[in-house]
Amino acid sequence: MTVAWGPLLAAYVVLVGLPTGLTLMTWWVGRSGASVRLERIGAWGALVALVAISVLLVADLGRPERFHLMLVRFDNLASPISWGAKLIALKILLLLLVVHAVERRRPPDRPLPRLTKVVAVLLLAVSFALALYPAALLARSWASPLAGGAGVLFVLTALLMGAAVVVLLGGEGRTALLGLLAASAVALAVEALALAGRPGDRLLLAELTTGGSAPLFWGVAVGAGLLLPAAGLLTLPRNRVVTALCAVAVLAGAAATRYLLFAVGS
Amino acid sequence: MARLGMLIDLRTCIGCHACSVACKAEFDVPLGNFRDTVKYVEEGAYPKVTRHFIPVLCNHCEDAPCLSACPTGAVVRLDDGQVTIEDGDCNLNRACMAACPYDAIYVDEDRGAAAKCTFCDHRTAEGRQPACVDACPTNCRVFGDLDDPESEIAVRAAANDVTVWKESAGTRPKVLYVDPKNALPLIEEQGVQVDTTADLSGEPA
Amino acid sequence: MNGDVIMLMSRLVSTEIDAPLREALGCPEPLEDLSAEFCRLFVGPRPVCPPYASVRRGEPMIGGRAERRLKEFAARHGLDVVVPPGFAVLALDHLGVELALLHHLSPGPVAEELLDDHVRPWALGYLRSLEESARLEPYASAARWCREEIT
Amino acid sequence: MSTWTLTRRDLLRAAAVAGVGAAGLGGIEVVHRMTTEPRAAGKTVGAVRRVASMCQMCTTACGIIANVKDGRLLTIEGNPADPNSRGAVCAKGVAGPSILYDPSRLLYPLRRVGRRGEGRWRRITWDEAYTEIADRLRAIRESGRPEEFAFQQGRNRSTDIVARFLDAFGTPSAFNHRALCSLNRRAAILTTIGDSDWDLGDYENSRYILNFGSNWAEAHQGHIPVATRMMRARERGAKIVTFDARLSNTAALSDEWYAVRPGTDGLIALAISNVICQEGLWDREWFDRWTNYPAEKYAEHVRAYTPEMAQAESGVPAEAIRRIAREFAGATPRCTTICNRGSAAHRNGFHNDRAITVLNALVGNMGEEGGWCWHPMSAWDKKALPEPGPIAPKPTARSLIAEAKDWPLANAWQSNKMRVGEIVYLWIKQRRQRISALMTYNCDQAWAWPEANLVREVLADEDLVPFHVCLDVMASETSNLADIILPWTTYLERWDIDSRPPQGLVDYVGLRQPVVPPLGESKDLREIFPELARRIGGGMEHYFPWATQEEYFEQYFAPVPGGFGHMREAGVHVDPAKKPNYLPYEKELTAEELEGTRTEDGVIHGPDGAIGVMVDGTARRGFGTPSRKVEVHSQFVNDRGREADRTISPLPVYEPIPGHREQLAQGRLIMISFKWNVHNAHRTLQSKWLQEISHTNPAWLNPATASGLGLAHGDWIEVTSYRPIDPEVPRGDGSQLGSLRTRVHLTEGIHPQVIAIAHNAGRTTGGPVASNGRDRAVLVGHEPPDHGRVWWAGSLSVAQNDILPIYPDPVSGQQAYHDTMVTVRRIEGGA
Repeated sequence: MTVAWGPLLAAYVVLVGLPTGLTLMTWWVGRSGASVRLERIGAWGALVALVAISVLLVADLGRPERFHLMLVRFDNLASPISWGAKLIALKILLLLLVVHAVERRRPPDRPLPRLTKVVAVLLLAVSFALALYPAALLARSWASPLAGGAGVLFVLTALLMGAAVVVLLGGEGRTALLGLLAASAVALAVEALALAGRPGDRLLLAELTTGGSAPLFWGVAVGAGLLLPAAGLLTLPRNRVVTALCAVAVLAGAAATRYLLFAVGS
Repeated sequence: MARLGMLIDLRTCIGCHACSVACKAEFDVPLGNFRDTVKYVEEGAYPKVTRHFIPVLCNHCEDAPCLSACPTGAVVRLDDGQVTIEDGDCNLNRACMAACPYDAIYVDEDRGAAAKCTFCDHRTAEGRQPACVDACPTNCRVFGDLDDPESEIAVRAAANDVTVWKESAGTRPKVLYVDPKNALPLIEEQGVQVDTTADLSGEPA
Repeated sequence: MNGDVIMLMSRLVSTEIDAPLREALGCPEPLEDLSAEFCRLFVGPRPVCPPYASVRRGEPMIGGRAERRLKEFAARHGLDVVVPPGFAVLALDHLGVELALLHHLSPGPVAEELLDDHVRPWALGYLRSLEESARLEPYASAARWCREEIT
Repeated sequence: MSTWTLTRRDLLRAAAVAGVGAAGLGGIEVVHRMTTEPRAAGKTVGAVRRVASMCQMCTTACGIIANVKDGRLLTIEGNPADPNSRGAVCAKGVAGPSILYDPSRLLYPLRRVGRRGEGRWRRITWDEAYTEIADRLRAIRESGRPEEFAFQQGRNRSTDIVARFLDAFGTPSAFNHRALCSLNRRAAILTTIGDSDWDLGDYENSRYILNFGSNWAEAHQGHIPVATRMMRARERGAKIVTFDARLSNTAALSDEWYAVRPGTDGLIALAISNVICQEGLWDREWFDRWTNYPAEKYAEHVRAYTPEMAQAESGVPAEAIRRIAREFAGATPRCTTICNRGSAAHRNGFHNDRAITVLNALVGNMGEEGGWCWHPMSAWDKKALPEPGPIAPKPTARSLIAEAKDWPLANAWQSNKMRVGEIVYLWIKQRRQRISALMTYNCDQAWAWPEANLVREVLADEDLVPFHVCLDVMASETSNLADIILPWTTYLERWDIDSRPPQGLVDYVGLRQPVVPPLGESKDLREIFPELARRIGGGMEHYFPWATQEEYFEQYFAPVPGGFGHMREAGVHVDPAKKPNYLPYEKELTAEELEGTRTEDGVIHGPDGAIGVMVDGTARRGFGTPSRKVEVHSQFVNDRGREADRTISPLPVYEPIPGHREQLAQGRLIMISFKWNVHNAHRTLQSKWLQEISHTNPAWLNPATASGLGLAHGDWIEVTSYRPIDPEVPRGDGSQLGSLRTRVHLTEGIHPQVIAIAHNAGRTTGGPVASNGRDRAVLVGHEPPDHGRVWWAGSLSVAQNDILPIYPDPVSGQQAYHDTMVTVRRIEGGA
């Protein structure tokens, strides 16, 4: 069977977790007194990442000059990409508003005007939808059998990536990171059990745990991505270098998990 | 408004490829891309061994994954149920190819759009049979309206127990097979396209 | 665009060099060798550089998609081509035909359309390989000059 | 490389000449024109002209309808009016456009420049070609030794014009490829029933079909007409049993397939006959009445061939042989055998097919509906449609090679010159007959003949073959070794009157007509030979009075109702009054037929030969044999054998192939050849659509055999072949012949002592499609990976014929293609 979506789409599925997670985590961390710097970097970071990813998606099209068709056409609302493209465009628009508001704010630390509050809420909703989007997208592709039911994992890995970046930016995300790590571990275990249940999927589980993808799964996704950072953050909470390293490990782990959800089974 | 379908009787298919070449000739389908192919699969151990011939093509499913996956509405269903692609609306995001369990859709570089079997709507519009049905020497391919009880396809479908390819995909395909030797499960993992990397190389290592 | 160079190249890829042209070129090679080189490059039995867009684009069929597109172009602009008898030209996507059309149309926007849509995509690569493969003059140099003209 | 290079000044001066003279110098002109037309989705839409004609992608020549629009062939369909194919067509048939418009076709006359085989050519005009060829041939004709002009044909569907030219010239040296194809089968059937050399089983109405090695689903001269009738029989519950060394598509389609050791088909048939005789399942009354050998004596003759012996030799279980014998006999008269090269292309193949044919007599199904039938005409009714005169007399000169005296049955039948093709170039090399000029027509002997390297050696020798003209559609190994190459039209661009042995048992006549004008400067023999005859003169032109081909066919088809016009419209004509040729032998002779005849021990002799036989007191037509009965015992072949001091058994016998049992014991394997359904020899490799489906020919090996040789799937192997160990065969000394390198394809569907290699492969010329990209010529430079490119470039494709020894069956000269003993050994990486 010919594989329709190649490396560019794999990169999309992995990287889209960043802007989604960044928006959600900067909001979460910012709830109790946001540091202006974090809010600004969060908005800019998400915007730049999302635009880069959109360029990547348009490049993947055989007819890039016709990318607008996915935005202006509403004939097939059953198509995940039709929604996905529109959500990405909407989020970019919202981020532009937020960034505009953040930049024009004098003096820099004054709370944002009420209108931006509405935009922020919308932004959260769209980001959460985009966190689930890869699952919906890949549910329609026979080449990614694992991805269809792994909405939770896509959300969690997105949040992990967001939290990791927040921590790297000096934000106070340590507790959130630990919580997310625990949640991810549980989610992974649940997913593995679910796979073991269904006869057809036992092959996929074997591929994941003992087959070709085992080193990536055990080594990076679980080891480096979950256990190592959890241990690091628990034992040496104060040490800045260790925290940063753990954040990077979390990023790598989340990326690996998302790639495995995309690639295994094709 | 008919519900067009095809019936392929594997008892009298001699695997001669007339259908796949007639389709190539009718649409000048580029090399490496296929709308209809004949799958050869051997089964059994010496000396009790046989080879099955299974012509495969797009099934024009009633619950078409390609149609529901296409974000630009390029994949459309014609009045008589044929699933076709409008070149002008396709930006080659290949969602249809990812969604199709039968691997029946390919990228036509020439037209810069996805392409697939159209049940030869340009021929049936003139009251003719699809090219593959016309070319089949043993008439093991029958095309017609599944809802018309008098049509040859309906009569033959009723007279034999028919099955479909990859029933588990749940797309309600409209290509029916008479498959007494139960050969279809053997090509569960295959698709319409040909694996162009399968040949042994002739260049010295 | 030097029309004469284009016409000469069109002539060189369409039929053998005959005595008057050899005289004009001042080429010392014997006529038979020139004819053998023409045959080796463009005709057969196994042409080294068949001068057809469809063959060059790997689509092994005379009068394939490349020729259909060129026919539509010619029809759109109300043009037709008369190939003298004895010329080794089988289909419209022959380089000799495309250069003759170019010569007829240039200068002008239609010539640019012909160049961009029908000639440059394959002819530049083709003329480079012709230059590499030709063993006798004037084929190699003519290919180089012609390539410069249409780049 | 010369030192002179074109300077800009030279260029401008010449360009001026070319420019100024664009019109005068004959440059391409651009003119204005008004018509435009839209482009539709699929092709065959709107104003399409439908032209009826006949295919020739293989020898079955099914009726086709070509869809043509604005002078361009779009697609091909079957012609329902053709009584043989009945509207059916196969993959090769519909692939016509890819052959017609193949860019690697020869389209201009070429003359070699420099040494023969050097590969340097230049274009010449047809006039130059005609002149040079006519001068050469005239000199030969006037030398009084016309036989020195030899004509080598491959597939020839224009037998009328070829015979007319060669007879007018006076040369008997017309070499065909019959011995490479079906000589043994034809000789066996002529020996047994005399009326025809081709059996046409009534498969559609049969209930039990016994197939000895024929592969009608993929090959066989009856291909689609037989395959469609077999499938109709299946729909009516018929059982098909196949004996074949390999799981061919036909074997896979059959209800039962038995893997047999090559060459043992005849023994199986004799064993089945033995069971039928012992268990009294025979139609003894019919056998005693209609054959020239008593049933009891034949039962005695076959007693030695027990099912156990057959099992030991062939591998088919004795029990299965007994069951099949009972089933076959039980289904009579609606049962028949079918066989072809699988049983005949062997040493002793003549007796194999004799045993198979007599098996039908044993159960009395000959001529019955659903039984083993035939038709006296192998083409159209030549009495109703005589060839337009004047007809040239048969040559009086003799050709040693054509008569091939060493093989008694090769030319034993007057009307049926079988000839022995595979020894032609060996005998030329041995200077047994002098050849001054050779014309090759639609044949690539330098690639397709056994020991093709020897053919290449002879053709390259300008002393052995001083002048060689090659008329063909494609460049080939043979055209590489020609002095003049003439571009031949494809079957879609020329005229023929043609038809095949009628599967429906009613003869018909068909017309092949150009569906598009000939491409480039290609021409057909029907234009070339009259022109050559006029230029050679000396009375030859007298036999070519017609100005155009249409005029010739107008006259030829005059007797057909509606004449040439009807033929151009319908493409085929069947005389509605004619009945299928069932039970022709039972026809009672009328009083006038018996007028002035004399009867001599049963046989009724008329003025020009025997016309009937007395059976149980009534005069009936009987069979076309000397005894007017089915010749189970043939004194005729025994006599022919004695004339060439060879003993040919009058009764079908089984003789093990010399040297096989010993060499198999040493672990050697039998190499056989086979054909894919989408190919016909190596001509169709030019078609991009057919080559895309089948483009590689790894060697088939049984997994058990492979593991015994330490081989895994894909391993590189060296296959070394040996000449036959057979005193009755030229150079039958068992010496090593040659070897080839290929790779292993494991399959359960092959006999453990057999290695099978498809012969539709191994070309290094003919463009990138045919040569899997090895013909680098056209793939110069690195253009972008365009669509439609040859994605299978580089895949394995090996020529087999160089290591096939010349092995004429001592009795008939049939080339034993499937008896080659080889050793197989693993090699590293195929370097």
